[in-house]
Amino acid sequence: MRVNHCGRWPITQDLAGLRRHIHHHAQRVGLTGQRLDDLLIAANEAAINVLEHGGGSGVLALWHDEAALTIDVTDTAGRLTGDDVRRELPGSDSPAPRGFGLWLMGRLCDEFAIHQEGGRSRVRLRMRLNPLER
Amino acid sequence: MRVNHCGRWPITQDLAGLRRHIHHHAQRVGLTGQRLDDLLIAANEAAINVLEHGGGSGVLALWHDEAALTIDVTDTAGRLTGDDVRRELPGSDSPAPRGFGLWLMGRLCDEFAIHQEGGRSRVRLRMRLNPLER
Amino acid sequence: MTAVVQLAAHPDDSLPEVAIVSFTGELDYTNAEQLRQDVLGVLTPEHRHLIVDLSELPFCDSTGLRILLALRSLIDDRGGTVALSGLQPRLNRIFKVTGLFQFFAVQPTVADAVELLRPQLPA
Amino acid sequence: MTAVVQLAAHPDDSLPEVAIVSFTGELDYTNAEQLRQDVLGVLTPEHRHLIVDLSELPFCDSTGLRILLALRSLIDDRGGTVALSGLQPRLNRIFKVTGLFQFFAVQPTVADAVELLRPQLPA
Ligand SMILES: Nc1ncnc2c1ncn2[C@@H]1O[C@H](COP(=O)(O)OP(=O)(O)O)[C@@H](O)[C@H]1O
Ligand SMILES: Nc1ncnc2c1ncn2[C@@H]1O[C@H](COP(=O)(O)OP(=O)(O)O)[C@@H](O)[C@H]1O
Repeated sequence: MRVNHCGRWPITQDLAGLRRHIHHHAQRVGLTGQRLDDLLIAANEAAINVLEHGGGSGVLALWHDEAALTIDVTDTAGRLTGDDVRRELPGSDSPAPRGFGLWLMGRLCDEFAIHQEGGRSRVRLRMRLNPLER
Repeated sequence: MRVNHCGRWPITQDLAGLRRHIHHHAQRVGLTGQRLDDLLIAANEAAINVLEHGGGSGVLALWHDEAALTIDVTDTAGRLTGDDVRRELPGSDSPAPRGFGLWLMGRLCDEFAIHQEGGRSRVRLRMRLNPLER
Repeated sequence: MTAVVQLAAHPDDSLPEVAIVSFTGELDYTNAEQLRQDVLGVLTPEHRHLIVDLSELPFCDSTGLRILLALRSLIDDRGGTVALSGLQPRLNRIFKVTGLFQFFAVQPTVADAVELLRPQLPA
Repeated sequence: MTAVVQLAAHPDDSLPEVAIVSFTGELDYTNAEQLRQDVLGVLTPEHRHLIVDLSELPFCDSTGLRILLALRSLIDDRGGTVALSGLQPRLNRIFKVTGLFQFFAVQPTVADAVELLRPQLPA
């Protein structure tokens, strides 16, 4: 399957700009409505985690093939591991002010995987590109 | 928060009967539409895994409090571990005939957790009971 | 056991290359293998295409998906198409979330599925 | 940085116990702390209730939710209610999926939120 690299952007304080890029490319390959919103929310959570916990700098790459759109968010702390994809419900008793980010990535995306290597951690978020949704 | 135990049923070949129980109780506490369907699909996947891979016998328990409805599916093989909640996309290249069950549980439920203890594995599936959805 | 899924064949003499069947019941781990054998029992070597009417199938689990994928692979080897019609909301949901829509021709009704296949059929 | 979220206060002299504010922009990690301080700056000890109009807020991340929860906790200590109005689809989605709806009074418009609070206000 042909892979199409749409872009790589550094993660900076200009999160609004980053979201514009994601929105543009995701829409172009046919993601719309709630699934586009879900990807945007999840990718933003991955990006702010880089700023807050992940060493402060990193890169967001967006690519797709016919089956899926993929966003890879790589940080420079490398502390997130595969185990961090665990999915327990935050804040079902009292309103938990923390812990929504990773949970949202798992809840809103078709794939949520973390890969740790060479002092970096990479969060992978994926949405299927379902022909019927286009 | 008050916990309400709705029922415990052995997992047998009568999956249709088991689904009727789940449907009945989930609907009673306010789960409807797609979220009810999602829970039903996920709980059935957990139950068939008990029959196919999990020692052939087990129990499905359903309970709720004000915040969430919980289904616990416990098998007698005890081979599933916390790591099995990993969430990679099956069948995005060619149609994968296997590996949809665990993936669906994670994709369709608000919480998906596996707990291994004393020769048993327990799959926990949870849906929030959002007052606005009732 | 969950009740057996009833298979009905609806042959159309004007379309000898197309097997048209309907599934009635709830398709799951306990009855999927039986249904697979029943479908293989009605398929003949002439059938290059398969239309499955699912309008009376309110439930299908991952084992059921596996059966449909196996039928698709068989028909694929014959150069044909598997069309599904009448998906209820729960089936629509599981097909959509698993991405399996891309491997089947999904149509509202059997009649739509026949129209879809017609250009591929000998005149 | 993402542009600052603009805070506007809309005091209603007939409702001295209710702070009514609106947020305009995109609320995220980079501007949430500023907004929190801005809101605290307009809240006075008389304000027992808070209405936040979100109709011009197309985006809010988990940091933004945290700010709203902090405001809710402050108002909660005063025995009051935080009402949110005008949620756009993306905010509706994140509130629904996180279950936070249960901690706020969510209303279509500011006027609806005022009506909701009225029974709790001194005559
Ligand atoms: N990129 C990262 N690098 C290191 N630790 C991280 C990273 N992302 C998240 N974490 C850790 O995981 C925890 C949970 O993250 P998250 O679910 O996004 O919620 P929150 O950021 O509100 O704490 C964080 O508090 C942090 O300890
Ligand atoms: N209850 C269980 N006990 C032991 N192994 C299990 C259990 N459930 C699932 N597995 C293992 O995980 C694999 C993936 O399961 P699943 O995603 O449901 O797909 P499938 O059943 O189609 O293989 C199974 O093939 C099996 O090896």
